[in-house]
Amino acid sequence: MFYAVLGLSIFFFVGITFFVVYFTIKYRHRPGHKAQPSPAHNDAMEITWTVIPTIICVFLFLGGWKGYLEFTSEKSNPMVIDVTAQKWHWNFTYPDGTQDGNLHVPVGQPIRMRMTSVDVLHSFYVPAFRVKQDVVPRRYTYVQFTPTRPGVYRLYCAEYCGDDHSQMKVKVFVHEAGGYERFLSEKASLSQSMSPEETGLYVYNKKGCVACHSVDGSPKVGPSWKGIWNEQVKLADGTTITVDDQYIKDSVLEPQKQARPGYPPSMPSFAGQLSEREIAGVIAYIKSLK
Amino acid sequence: MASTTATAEPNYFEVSKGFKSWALTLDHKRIGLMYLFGILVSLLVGGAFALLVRIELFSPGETITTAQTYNRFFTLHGAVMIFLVIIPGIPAALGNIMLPIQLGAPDVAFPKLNLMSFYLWCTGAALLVLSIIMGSIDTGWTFYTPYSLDPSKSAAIIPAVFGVFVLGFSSIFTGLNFLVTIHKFRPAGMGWFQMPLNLWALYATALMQVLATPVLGITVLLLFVEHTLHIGIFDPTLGGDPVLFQHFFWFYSHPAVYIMIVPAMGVVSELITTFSRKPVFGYRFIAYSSVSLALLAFLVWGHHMFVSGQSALANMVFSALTFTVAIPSAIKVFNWTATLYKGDIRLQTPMLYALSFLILFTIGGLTGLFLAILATDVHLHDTYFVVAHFHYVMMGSGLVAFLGALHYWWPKFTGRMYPERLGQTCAVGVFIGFNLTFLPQFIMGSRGMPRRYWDYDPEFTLFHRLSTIGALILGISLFVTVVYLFASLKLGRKAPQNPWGGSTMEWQAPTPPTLYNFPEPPVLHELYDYSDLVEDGDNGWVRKSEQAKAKAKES
Amino acid sequence: MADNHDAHGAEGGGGHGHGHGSPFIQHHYDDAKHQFDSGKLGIWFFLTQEILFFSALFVAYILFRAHRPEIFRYAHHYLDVKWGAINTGVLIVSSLTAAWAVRAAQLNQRRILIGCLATTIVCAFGFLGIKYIEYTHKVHEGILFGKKFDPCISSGGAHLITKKNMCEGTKASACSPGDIDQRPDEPGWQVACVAYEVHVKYDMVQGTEDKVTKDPKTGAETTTQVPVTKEQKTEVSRSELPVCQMVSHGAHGPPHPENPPCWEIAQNPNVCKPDEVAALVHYPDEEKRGREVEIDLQCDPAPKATDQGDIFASTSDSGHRFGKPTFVSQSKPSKHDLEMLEAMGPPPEHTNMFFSIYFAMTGLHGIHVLFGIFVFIWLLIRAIKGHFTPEYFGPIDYAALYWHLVDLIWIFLFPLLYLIH
Amino acid sequence: MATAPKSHDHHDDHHHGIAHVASVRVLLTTWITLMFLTVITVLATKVDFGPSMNLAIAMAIAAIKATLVILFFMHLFYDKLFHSVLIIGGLLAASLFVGFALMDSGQYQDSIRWDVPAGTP
Repeated sequence: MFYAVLGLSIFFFVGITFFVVYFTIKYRHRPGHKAQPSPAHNDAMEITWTVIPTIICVFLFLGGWKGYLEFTSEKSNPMVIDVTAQKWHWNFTYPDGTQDGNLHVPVGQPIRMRMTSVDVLHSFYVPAFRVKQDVVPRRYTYVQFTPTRPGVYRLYCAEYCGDDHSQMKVKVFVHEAGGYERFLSEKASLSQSMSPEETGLYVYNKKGCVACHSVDGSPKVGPSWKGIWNEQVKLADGTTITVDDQYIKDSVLEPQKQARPGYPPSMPSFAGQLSEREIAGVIAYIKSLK
Repeated sequence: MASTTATAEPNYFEVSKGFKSWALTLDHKRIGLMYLFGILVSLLVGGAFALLVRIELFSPGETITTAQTYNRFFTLHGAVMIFLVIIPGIPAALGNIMLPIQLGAPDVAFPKLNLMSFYLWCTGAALLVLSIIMGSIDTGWTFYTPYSLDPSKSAAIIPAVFGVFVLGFSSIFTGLNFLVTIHKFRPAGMGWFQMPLNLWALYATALMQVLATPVLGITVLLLFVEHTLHIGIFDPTLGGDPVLFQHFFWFYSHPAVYIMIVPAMGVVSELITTFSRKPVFGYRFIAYSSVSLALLAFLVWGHHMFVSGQSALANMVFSALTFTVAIPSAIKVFNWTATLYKGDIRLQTPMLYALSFLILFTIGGLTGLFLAILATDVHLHDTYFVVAHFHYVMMGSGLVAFLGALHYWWPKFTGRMYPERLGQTCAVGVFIGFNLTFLPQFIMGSRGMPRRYWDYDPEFTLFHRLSTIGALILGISLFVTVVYLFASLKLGRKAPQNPWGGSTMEWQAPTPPTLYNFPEPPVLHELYDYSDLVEDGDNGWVRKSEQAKAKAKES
Repeated sequence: MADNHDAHGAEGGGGHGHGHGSPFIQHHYDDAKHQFDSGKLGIWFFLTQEILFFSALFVAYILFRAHRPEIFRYAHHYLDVKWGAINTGVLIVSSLTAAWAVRAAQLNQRRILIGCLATTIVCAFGFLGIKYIEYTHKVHEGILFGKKFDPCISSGGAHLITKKNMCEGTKASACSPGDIDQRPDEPGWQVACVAYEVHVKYDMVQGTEDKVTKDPKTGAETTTQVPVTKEQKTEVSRSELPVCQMVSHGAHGPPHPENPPCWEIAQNPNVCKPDEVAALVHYPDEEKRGREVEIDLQCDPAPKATDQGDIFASTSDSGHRFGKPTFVSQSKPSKHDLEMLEAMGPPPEHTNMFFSIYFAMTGLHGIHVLFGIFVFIWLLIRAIKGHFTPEYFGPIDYAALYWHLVDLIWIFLFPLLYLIH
Repeated sequence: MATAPKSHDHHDDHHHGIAHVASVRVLLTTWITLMFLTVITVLATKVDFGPSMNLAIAMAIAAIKATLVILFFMHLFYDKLFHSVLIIGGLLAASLFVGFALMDSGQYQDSIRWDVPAGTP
């Protein structure tokens, strides 16, 4: 069905090109100085070219509306994936509770994304699926599609959301039959087998920490993680605190409470998005970054 | 009247001198000139931001700046270009100078209000500069909530939104002034349908300014209050509705697009008829379509919100209504084309711009259809396709028409000719540069390159590079244009009274006009009748009948 | 040049001329009528603009009222119809005098003109005066817009825990709506802190509460000090860090996650008497949370808190279990208020939106009134100087038209805001 | 009083100079009606006609009052037709605004999550 829409687009693109070329020739075909008497206005002609575009427009609208209905109307028996968007990463929760930063879907299965945002507007955009829908805080918006071809596609955020708007892109994996189940079980075993540091690194990359925190000592939107363990850091309110388990946990859950000066207070809370195990992993990972 | 170059009365430059005589002037031409100066400076500033944006996008990843700075660049580019350049461009600057003269009137209806509008514009511009100093906004010119509610950005956003509020009122008062002037200052004998099409367009524009801009005013005022008092109407954490902000914003900002394009259509109508030496084809249809565009502008704002979380019902209604806009636009394009038919087309600089306008507007308009079609818009929304589309309409059409009009009337209000050959070269440069910049963006957009991206996937590199090169050509052409225009004030050849053979009333005024424009009341000729006008060497165009009369007098 | 046709030159004198006689007919107009008609058209366009300017607020009003009627039904109790009605009357009187002033100017009745203009100004000041009374009243009660909405005495929806002689009247704290909302399952949760006024902080509400729901624990009690953030300090402007003690029976583990982060300490001596303080606990969702909260409150004061004084707590919908509620505002609620509060029950969530809209609408209208006052004072001065003649009375007419529009908007605001049934 | 050079008679009301002059009787009658309606509207809220009916009554009275002010205080009854067109046009534009926004937001209300605190995924 996306290809039908694409066909529509191509058809009109050809139409437009034709018009443009036609007009161009028309404009250019009498340069120089050619004085000629000319007809005045012609009502019949003008009415014609009022009516014809009107008719074309009606058809265009109907076509577009039909296409739109096609992919907004509810599919039978969809797989519902919960999506949480925040600055600047995506979190997908699959029906069995598994969470991942990339989108994994089985081919041929109608998907319904139930989306919401933690902070500002984002927009779920997979160009290959021809779908886009803004993600609004405190509200659910939905998007539906049925992946038809296995492969890896791009998922963008299409609604401007701040500094790392352009980095808020992840991958969509359309799995062949059985691939999706394999992903779920691998994911489950992976999280069991990872050491705390590995878990931390995994969280760092997949939950968007990487967007604001470096691990090489250079400051980004937020302070770098390198070498802060057990250091004394100054807080925005002037007090000093030691970076320990508690401080890191607090910073993940309530980032603004003990914010560091010189960094914008833009970090969202990760409460509810990270398990205890994952937080412990982050702490362990930071510890390892000496 | 007629050969009035030798009038005893001093022209409006000579009437008085000194800073105060300009700062406190009530003369519409001086106010218009001051606007023009401000707008050209803003144009260069906004253009510089655009070039910085394009240069950053020359390669994927970090090219010259960080993402944060990049976000500020494109926001400032948008805000400066829209609020300081294109919206006041044709109406406030050129409209101010030419509207009363085209009407044969001594001034606009409320000269003091006019001056106040100008100072409001200055204040707004100053506030935007202040916001740059205070850290600069990075919200995009649309100020979407809740992103723009971030309290850590208040320092920059507060002056910016207040600046926009003030600019809005500048625009409202200008529009109000023009409406009353057109209503009350038409000379005896000039009915509504004897008005030049430019005036129709300005009338339609002013109508939109008066009806739509207040909503922008209240919207940014609410944003201002959100920042100072946190009242929460748009703040989802307090129970507000962020999508409502978009309704508020686009209720203004869609008409704003027409505030930019309709006056452009007006001047293009004038240019095409003058330089094809033919009356406009289907005058009434063009006039009606200007006004109907103004009215339809209020019905279609929702098409900016097809994927914003707006409901399916609203999407359908707005999509359907959006197509109605295509019809008057199409009428105009057809009528202009028909005007060219069998004309005697002179490709002087203003006409080159007018023809560029026709092509660019056609592309801009037709690609607009894609965005009106719901099914395709969902894919194309917020991609480079949209960016290219609105640049074709706003810049490709709006700004190009502004440049055409500027060249067309420049001799009239400055008394000097600009260098014609250079002008033509720059016009072609603008056209090529523009297309090179934005045609690749259509392709990128349809392949899914989202807008406002600091970084992009490598597959788009080629298109981005083409686009950047195009932008540089465009930038250089515009810069040269501004430079030679200013230079011509000193170096240019003295302009004759009617250098292009225009038939409308402004060409009867002395060059440059006197304080109240016309030392003697102008004669009302039949609109767009070129049969009487003949070329007379360096004296420009003169009317045969008057030449004969003058000769008879002599003998 | 330009300056010559500036009408308001130094020669202000009474130009009782005819035809072109008035010095205020500007050069570029054909005659007085031309000028008057142009101005009139201008002001009508301006009024049209004003309608659109206000329309956005009406849109917001209609939308929120249509979708959240319970907020409006609830919140209008806070507004006093009496003041609204008086203000309507005042504005109508001023509208009459403004219209009469036009007539007087047209007929060259200078004395009546001056009288009418003066009356209009007085009425306008009266209007603003009454608005001032209303606003200050609301400020005192904490009935403000957005996040500042937190009624102190009008606690129909708030449980009041009043304490006497506690903290010598300087320490204050309260729990924001989120707290209780978030901890319905925890047993023995208690509030033993004092509050004058509650501010719900933006960023706190935004993203920091949810974790509490995630790990409900059971176990020992803990007492913690709630730190005050920088922003709070500027608001509170007090020297010492307020000690707020929140005692949580049955909570253990590291203190932080168990403590609701949404604490705000504020001091407002205007609101509460020094020796009487109250803690407010809102429960936005009565059905689900209400009972638990009551149970919580039945618990004894936490040991660490008791040494500071007795706790009297009251829940307005379940009777006075712990003694009488002590209302601690300077502007004591009347009997009517109390009855009303009893009847009202808890405020629906986002009741603040009503007040956001209320303050936005009346505030914008108030600014218009203020602007009108300046214009009328300017007219009054000119009228005293005798500038106006039957040929030149345009400014009065335009100002009157503007004033009528301001009146018109109030005519709609009054029933929309005050007369909600 | 000075007589202006031009006078147009198009009403039985006296019409001096360059614009219509409102008679004292009209002004006072309008004013008294307005005051009366204000009292009525306050009293009407004390009676319970059902919430939507009460709103309708209040708005109807407000509309009547507004019309009175526009027609007589603002002279629109005697004034140029175009001014009426303007004010009606403004109201139409505003109602379009209200209408579309209401139509849209009415559709998506059920997807708004009032019950959860912000910041919760």
